[in-house]
Amino acid sequence: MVLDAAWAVRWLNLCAEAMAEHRVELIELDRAIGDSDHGENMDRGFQAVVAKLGEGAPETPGAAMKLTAMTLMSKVGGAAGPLYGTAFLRAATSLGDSAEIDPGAWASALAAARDGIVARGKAEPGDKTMVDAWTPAVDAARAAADAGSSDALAVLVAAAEAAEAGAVATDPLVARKGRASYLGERSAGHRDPGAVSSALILRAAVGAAA
Amino acid sequence: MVLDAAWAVRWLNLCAEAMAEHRVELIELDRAIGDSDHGENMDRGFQAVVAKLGEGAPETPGAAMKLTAMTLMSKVGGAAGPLYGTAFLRAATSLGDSAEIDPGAWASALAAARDGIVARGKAEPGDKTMVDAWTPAVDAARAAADAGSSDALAVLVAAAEAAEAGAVATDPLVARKGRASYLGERSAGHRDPGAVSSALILRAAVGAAA
Amino acid sequence: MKKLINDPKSVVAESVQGFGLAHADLVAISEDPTYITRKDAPVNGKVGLVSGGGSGHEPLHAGYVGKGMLDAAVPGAVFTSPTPDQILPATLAVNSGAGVVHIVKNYTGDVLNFETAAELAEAEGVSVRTVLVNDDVAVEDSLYTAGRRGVGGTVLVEKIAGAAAERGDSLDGVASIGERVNANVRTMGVALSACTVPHAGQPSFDLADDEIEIGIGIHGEPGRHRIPLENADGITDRLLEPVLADLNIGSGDKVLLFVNGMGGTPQSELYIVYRRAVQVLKDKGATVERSLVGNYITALEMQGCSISVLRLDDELTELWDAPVHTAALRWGA
Amino acid sequence: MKKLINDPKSVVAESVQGFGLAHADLVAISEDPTYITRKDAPVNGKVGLVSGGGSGHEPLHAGYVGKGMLDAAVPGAVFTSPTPDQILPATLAVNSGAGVVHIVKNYTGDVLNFETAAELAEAEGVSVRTVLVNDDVAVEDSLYTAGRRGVGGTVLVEKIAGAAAERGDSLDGVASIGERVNANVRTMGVALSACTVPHAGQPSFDLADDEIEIGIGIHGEPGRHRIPLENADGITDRLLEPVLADLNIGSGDKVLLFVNGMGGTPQSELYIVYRRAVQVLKDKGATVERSLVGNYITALEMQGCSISVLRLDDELTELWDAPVHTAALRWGA
Ligand SMILES: Nc1ncnc2c1ncn2[C@@H]1O[C@H](COP(=O)(O)OP(=O)(O)O)[C@@H](O)[C@H]1O
Ligand SMILES: Nc1ncnc2c1ncn2[C@@H]1O[C@H](COP(=O)(O)OP(=O)(O)O)[C@@H](O)[C@H]1O
Ligand SMILES: [Mg+2]
Ligand SMILES: [Mg+2]
Ligand SMILES: [Mg+2]
Ligand SMILES: [Mg+2]
Repeated sequence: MVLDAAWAVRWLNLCAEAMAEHRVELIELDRAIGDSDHGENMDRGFQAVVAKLGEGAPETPGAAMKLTAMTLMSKVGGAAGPLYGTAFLRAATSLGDSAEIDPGAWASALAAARDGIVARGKAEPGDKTMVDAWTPAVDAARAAADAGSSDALAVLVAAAEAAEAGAVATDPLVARKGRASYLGERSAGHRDPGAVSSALILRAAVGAAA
Repeated sequence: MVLDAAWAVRWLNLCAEAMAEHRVELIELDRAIGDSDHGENMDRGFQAVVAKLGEGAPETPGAAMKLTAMTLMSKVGGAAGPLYGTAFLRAATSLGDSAEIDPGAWASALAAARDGIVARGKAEPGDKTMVDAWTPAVDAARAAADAGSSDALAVLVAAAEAAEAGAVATDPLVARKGRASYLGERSAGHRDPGAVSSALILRAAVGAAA
Repeated sequence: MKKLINDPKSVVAESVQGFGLAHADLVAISEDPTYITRKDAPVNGKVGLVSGGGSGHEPLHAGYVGKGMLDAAVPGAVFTSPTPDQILPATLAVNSGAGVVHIVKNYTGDVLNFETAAELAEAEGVSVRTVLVNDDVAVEDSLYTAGRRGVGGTVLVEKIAGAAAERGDSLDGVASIGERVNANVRTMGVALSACTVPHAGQPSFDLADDEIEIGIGIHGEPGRHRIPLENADGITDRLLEPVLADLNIGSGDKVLLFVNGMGGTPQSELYIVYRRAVQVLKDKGATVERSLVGNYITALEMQGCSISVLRLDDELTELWDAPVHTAALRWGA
Repeated sequence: MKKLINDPKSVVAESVQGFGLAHADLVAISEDPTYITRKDAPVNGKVGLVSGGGSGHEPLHAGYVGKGMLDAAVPGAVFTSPTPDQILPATLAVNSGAGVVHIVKNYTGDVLNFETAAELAEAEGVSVRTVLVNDDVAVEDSLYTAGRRGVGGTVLVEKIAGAAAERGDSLDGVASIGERVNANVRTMGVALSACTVPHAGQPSFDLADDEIEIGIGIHGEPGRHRIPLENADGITDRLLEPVLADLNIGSGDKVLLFVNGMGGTPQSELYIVYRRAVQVLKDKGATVERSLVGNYITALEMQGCSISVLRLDDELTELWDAPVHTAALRWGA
């Protein structure tokens, strides 16, 4: 399995499918501790990405991710728009114009994405945000790549599984960033919607490679 | 039993008790086909009458009814305020300053009251208003008095019973006057709140004499 | 029932007190009997304008007391018209000698109470003219009924008659301008939810989640009929159609379009209705010359709206544009 | 869900269109990307003022575009902050060369999107200053949190900074006036019922019939805690106490008192709250010099209110009194 431009396009299309499918679930999660818009925002954003991709296929994975960054930035709004926009932009920069991504490069791209989110949002792990999905995903991808796995799929899977576990692990946390922080202690006992959408994105990356 | 000033004061106090007791019922009736205030209005009005009576006992039944007219006029508002105000005023005028009311005079006073309501409100029998309680009451009182009954109580009872039957008979009517008329056909199947409060007033007259 | 109140019995008194405190530059308050006057009343030589009715329709009427509009407002209990012993002193307080116009919404209670007050005022030597507002096309108008209700058009009558009084029109002149507005305005309303009268403690009617009431008034009365929920454009068409038909609005007509919120509807929704109403009027060849969009005559926290259309002529337009300075409507002053 | 809308996805676009039609004398509308500008923008030599945020808070912000207040408003989707590709062209459109102030409510999304737009504007040679509004005492303020939210105080910042811009203050001057207002205003809110975001279709939270949420924001987020329903005076005391404590209001202070409806609360109830708030302030020895009572920054059809107190000085009072002519706030012009 090679992670090339075609894979990236498949991935982004699967992201859009996942957001449409989980739109209501993400709205419900955000309703509990936020303002009920996360699913709507992500769905609108990735539909726009699909429309953009339809205008002409990007030549590299990096180009696909840059296009995604710009589209999410201009269509999502809210907190998630700039955060995901920055994440995809940093990942695109990290990948440069290589035609294919090897496991190490993917792990580095994920790290760059996560660092972008942290740079903009100033959240730390444990603050009950999407960072709590990205940080374990970055670590798992790095570990899998360092373990010398040349199987890209295995690295993608490691990242997705770690993100999913990270999202679940936000349940008991008290939010310190984002809108859920206004609830104080009452935010505990709910899953962070941005962590869930992050896991959906990383799971879609697996689907595109499978 | 003589219908004198003391009887009139007892009567008006019983009216106040009846309005307090039936306040919610009258609100509910008005909620169905009006604006939910009839019970509140009548309760407020007769509480004010009781307060006024407390300031000094009227010397004649007519004086008691005039005081009631002025108080209802200034405290009830809505449609019922001026209509009952006029009714009590016309009855007071009809009774003049006699110290006691005989059956014929009572029948005439009721007729004057009803005519006052009609003069101000322009409703006809069958329009689903308080007129539908007053008109049969007037007829029954007149018939009882004409039948030569010198028993005041019998005349009061005849009026009260006819008013109660008249109120019940408003159920199937389609309203043509008052707020219920805005509902058109949808006003059928509900009892007119003003007809019910009229019957309560005439029933209290019996209680004061019993 | 959930309300920001202390006691159903003190709602009107406390809210009028708060209003008086917030707008002490504009109005003076009489607490017992309750009425609100322009601070500088009576205005020398000017015809006085008094309106009133049950409370629960705020900003109507107190919100319209001030320069270029009402001289006094007389609030009754919630949804209960005020009594002559409030209306009379308010009338006397704003009479400068030029007489007083009563603007009365056509409800049995309002008509009777204002009628008595007018008689008493005349007995004290004050000339009174009454302008009856009855713009609601939801209600059949006939000699044998209570006639059409006064609803949204009331705001327009108060503004335009107020401007006529302010420019110095005579008693009969002010009354006849008010009647002209009433003759040229029609309104129809819809409720998405009922309101709750404080002392009743329960919603005035029960609506299912997918039902709306067409032809409601401003007192939480049920409307003329109940239909399944429709989209905003559909509802707008349904409200506007009888309004335009009754006024016979067609090509070349100039109108004022008034989309009024019933109290619990977001402004954004009123603008969606307004947008459609403009389209419909344009399709008929009429021009929307003036607009008003917002909560101006309400039924407590009811969700819904009413649409009023006033056929304009040059004089009515000029009077509409004339300066007004009240708590709820202000321009040019 | 019952709303006067056609489709949850078209709510913002259609309502902005309606707003533009109703206020064509004041504003111009850009539909794609969506933003609203003063009709005469850019105003020669004047610092431009841009604000924006999620929709659903109407009349905020579009209702405040006009002379003496905002030059542009940028509405996002309902409760979703707008994107840089809306904010940037709005910023460029109102820049006359004197630079632009962004008034941003402190929410992660608003901050990030305006930040990006400001960077892009600077890259195009436009100087931008940002005034962050964070007046909500319901929320803990700390470096380790998202910080306090921007709520009711936003209206006051927009009015007063707008007046400073209109009188010709420099870019830094306008920004520093805005910051001064923000530093002197605090707000706390309560919800009696939740609102329903159109695309969510369900109330944002569930409240029992005898419960209220204390410390709510303007996005239908649940508040800080839930308590049994209280009377209006009790609720007012509860909201006002932390506001006054945080501002350290005491004897001799002059304040502006702003009682704001969340969209679904009758005006009469707001005046009942206002009445009590005046009493409390008086008891503290403070004077209410200016007031604002009404629906000025809302959360769709939510029932409830917020109370804001702004400590006034002579300059802020003068700027508050300065002429303003917008759809939702108008005096002296
Ligand atoms: N400062 C932050 N750092 C990282 N992620 C954040 C931050 N603030 C919010 N988020 C993420 O954004 C998600 C909310 O996104 P969304 O609902 O679209 O935006 P908004 O909160 O503006 O409505 C949260 O669930 C959280 O994961
Ligand atoms: N024109 C009328 N003639 C006679 N009675 C009337 C008329 N209009 C209304 N009523 C009576 O008044 C009652 C309503 O009184 P109330 O609810 O206190 O006043 P409102 O209708 O102003 O709210 C009705 O039930 C009816 O009996
Ligand atoms: Mg959200
Ligand atoms: Mg009634
Ligand atoms: Mg009534
Ligand atoms: Mg949001």
